[in-house]
Amino acid sequence: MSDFTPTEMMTIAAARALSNDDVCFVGIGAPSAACNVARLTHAPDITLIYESGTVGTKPDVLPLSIGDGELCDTALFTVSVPEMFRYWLQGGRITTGFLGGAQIDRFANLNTTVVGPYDHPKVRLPGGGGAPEIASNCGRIFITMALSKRGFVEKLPFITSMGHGEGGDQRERLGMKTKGPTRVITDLCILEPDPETKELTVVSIHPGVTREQIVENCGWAIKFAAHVIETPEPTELELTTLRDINARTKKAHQGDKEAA
Amino acid sequence: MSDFTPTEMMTIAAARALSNDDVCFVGIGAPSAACNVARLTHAPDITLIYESGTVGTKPDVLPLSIGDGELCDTALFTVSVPEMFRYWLQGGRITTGFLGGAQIDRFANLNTTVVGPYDHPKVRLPGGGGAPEIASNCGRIFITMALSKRGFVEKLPFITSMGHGEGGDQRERLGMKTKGPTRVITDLCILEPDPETKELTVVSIHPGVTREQIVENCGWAIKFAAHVIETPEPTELELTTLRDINARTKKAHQGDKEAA
Amino acid sequence: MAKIVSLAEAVGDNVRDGDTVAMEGFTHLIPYAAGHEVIRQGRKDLYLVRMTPDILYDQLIGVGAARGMKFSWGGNPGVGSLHRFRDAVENQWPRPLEIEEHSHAAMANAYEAGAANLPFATLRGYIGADLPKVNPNIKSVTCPFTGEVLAAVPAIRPDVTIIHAQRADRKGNVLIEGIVGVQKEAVLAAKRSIVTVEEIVDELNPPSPNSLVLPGWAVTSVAQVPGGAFPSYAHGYYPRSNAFYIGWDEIARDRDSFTAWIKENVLDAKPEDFAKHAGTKPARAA
Amino acid sequence: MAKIVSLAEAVGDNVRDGDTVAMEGFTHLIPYAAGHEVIRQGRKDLYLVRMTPDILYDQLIGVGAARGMKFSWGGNPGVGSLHRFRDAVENQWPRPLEIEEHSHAAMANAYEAGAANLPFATLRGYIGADLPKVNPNIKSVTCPFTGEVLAAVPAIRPDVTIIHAQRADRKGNVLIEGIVGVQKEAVLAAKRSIVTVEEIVDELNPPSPNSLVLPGWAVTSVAQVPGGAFPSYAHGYYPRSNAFYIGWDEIARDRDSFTAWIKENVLDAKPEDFAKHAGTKPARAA
Repeated sequence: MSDFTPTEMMTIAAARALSNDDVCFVGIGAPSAACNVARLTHAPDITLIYESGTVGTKPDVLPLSIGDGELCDTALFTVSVPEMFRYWLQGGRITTGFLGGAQIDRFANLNTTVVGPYDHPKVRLPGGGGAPEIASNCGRIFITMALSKRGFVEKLPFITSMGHGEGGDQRERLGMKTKGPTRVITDLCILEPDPETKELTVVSIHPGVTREQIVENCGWAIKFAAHVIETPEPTELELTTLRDINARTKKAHQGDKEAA
Repeated sequence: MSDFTPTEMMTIAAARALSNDDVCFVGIGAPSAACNVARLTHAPDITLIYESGTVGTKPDVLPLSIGDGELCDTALFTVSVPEMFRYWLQGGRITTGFLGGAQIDRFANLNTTVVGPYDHPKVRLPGGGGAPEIASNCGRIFITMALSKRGFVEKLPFITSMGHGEGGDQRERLGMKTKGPTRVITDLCILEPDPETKELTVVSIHPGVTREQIVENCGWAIKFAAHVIETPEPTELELTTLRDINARTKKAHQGDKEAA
Repeated sequence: MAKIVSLAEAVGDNVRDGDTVAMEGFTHLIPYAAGHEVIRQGRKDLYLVRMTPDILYDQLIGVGAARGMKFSWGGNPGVGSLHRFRDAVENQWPRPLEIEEHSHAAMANAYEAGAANLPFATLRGYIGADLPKVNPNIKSVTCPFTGEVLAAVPAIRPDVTIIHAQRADRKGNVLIEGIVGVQKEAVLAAKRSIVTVEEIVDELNPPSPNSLVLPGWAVTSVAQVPGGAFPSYAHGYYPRSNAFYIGWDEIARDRDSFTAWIKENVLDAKPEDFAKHAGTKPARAA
Repeated sequence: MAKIVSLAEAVGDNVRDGDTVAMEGFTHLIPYAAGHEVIRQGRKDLYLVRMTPDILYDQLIGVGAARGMKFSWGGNPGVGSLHRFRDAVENQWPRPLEIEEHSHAAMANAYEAGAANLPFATLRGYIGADLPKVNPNIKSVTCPFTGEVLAAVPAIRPDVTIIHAQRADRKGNVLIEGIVGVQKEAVLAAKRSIVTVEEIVDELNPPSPNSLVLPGWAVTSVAQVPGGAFPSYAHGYYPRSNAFYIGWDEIARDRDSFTAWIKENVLDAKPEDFAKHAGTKPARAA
């Protein structure tokens, strides 16, 4: 299938990295789409958890919020939010957490808090939510974000959640036993931290994308791994599954227009 | 009704001290009987809680253990044991806790742990269970124990749960805001702590009991309040209610004799 | 024992100017009707607490009812910014808003500690994050056994907590089902509490002995307000109006359109107006 | 993902000599059949953990399988002493037993901390009590906000936790109902876990979205053992045999009668023998 959008490629590339054995802490948006595409294609037994407390959920349409009724209706069970953060996230039961943000730096630290100074922000963003502890307590972190100069920046004004900090073994030095961000999936390419320095490095380029496009859309001088592959293009099954769930979702969310 | 046993008098005297507004942390044995007699007579809306997690329970027969099925079957709801001790007991939601023990001293401290040295006990008793935190976290404590020289002792070998410590304002000095033991109901009389010294003092004597009997059955030189009243004898309703529930209970607990 | 009263009485009896108020509900069962009553009664200088201040707190902030807010995620879920919240923080309109910002884990633990009558909560949190640099209420404790250093935050103890639930019986015992969030903890952590419910029934009939029930003696006031969680939802009664959440973005973006919306839908409205939302969709089996 | 196996396999795979083992169940759902299998397989030097070591731990102690025990109440509920436990502590028969004694509140909090992956638990506890004088694992922490001093105990992290539950589905998802005790916490706090169940079903069908479910991926082994909680009980399946508890007092009082009982009812018996108890009483409606 050669007819697909960059966002579709991003979502499908994220979905592929998941397996039946994963227990995923899912965020709203691209992560939710990716996790459910994985569930509906190659990983039917994957466990999806949303921070609202729903465990083992199998939504037919993607939730708009982290606590849509659909998530509870299709869950194996639903726990309180304190229990979710204490027993399941902090308890070390999550294999893979998804994060995104307004801004990311080369060590996969994220900002979703403010642009400008914290006390007098130019733009007040929603804030961290679950991110600080998702970042430290999940076995590994996947990040999905469209590549852009505004989003991929040289220096963050605020670190909402830590990725690899200042790089190298900083996570270990802070006592963390989890891997942190192991993959950043963008609409143009896939980045992985360099094994030594932990700097994000291009390892796979999506079909039809050039190295120049990637360099131009990144706010720092982005590096390419020694061996860069081309991301396999979406299969028909992947694309159909994603488009179907997106269509169902759009219909469901706009179906109650009388409301506002 | 003049035909009643000392234990019946003790249980009924304890029941009378409870009201519809009480939220009771009930122990097995006499407290359980007392609380349920109160519920079945003058305090139908009393809330009974057992440490197994059952809240608002209305057992038809008294439980043998703190977690008999009857308690859950008749409860408004049942929570986990951590929640019971965290939100409900430590949370300060219990107005009245019941305790008993193998031994008590004049300041209503209790021992249910050991007779003899802790490391080489002469008698190893079951231990404290919920008592240490029931004693400090309930609004007030009622104690039911038969009066005897072996049980009411000059000095405890081990303080399992603190009553009034060494007397006076020791509870306040330790930071406790709860009242501690406000009443000790025995089979011969009712004791209350002296307002100043907190030493247990006889305030009510059960019908037909003499002061000499009380003195002879207490291991310390027991004091009598300036005004001592006679405990009103059990009414027919109280006695019938207690005997009925005891009869139902005996029948239920021995009904599965095939077992052992 | 909970008093069963009208919503106006419940708010009048329990919410005072200057109070620390938690209105909780994690996406589900958000107490919109009660929040609107707080606005209608003109309460001011409130210190708002909520993990996810969404549209309801955007409204309270926009009318100037709040002096401050403690929170962990302040957005319109799946849609974008809370424009009234941003206007208050970025431009101090209609008044400055003192904020205390935490992570979800810290807020959830802080409510839990409040319910458990502990002065603080301990968590493995905030490692490498910048929030502790700007929030002096994020400190640390050291494990007396292992020497590990963990994050600590103060317990949340609101003056009053307001939640919405599916149903109550006539003694004020409350059943909550589905995504239960931090509501139980928020009620037990508070000095006073208001629970609005879809219906008041003769028998509570929880489906399981382990269902989440708040006993009437742990709740201050109960008021029946069908549809009272709209545009949030009540599991088993009516779904979330995602369209309203999407539509709010446009309404709240502009001060004038926001103010007009509040006049029409809050100030000139009454609790009974929520009832139409309770009936707009067939109840989903619980 | 939980493996569904025989009880002998479950114990063989998960319980090792010297392990710290928690068999939990607060009066309800005590895993007797699994405990007997541990005795039959001859495990030794176990460090037993349990809030209320009742008859099951009396049996494990009496056969000499335990080197130590952490507990908060060691009696036969409503009946009296555990004679084998007393014989071990008072007379070191059949071997000395190292004990670490806590209150219920401390044990419950310690399991909770274990499930939450914290190294210690904080509680308002032990004020004026003597246990902290004899148990070095009771320490204190100071609130970094208020300066209050609170009790602290180490988290419980068993090598293996064993519980009994009503039912599991074929993926090993487990439903627990009624008096749920500390079982969830004990399983989540442990490295490995065994759950015995009354039945394995195609669809778990929890009665409420908020029912207590342990997902198969959080459990190591599941084994079907109908009646496996006898003489304890399984809510909805069969009642507690209070008569057995009363009768145990006489059996356990004497070393010889105890040993004879163990030979006949444990060593010469098998897990299937519990099935007769599952059927002795009609199931009570859940």
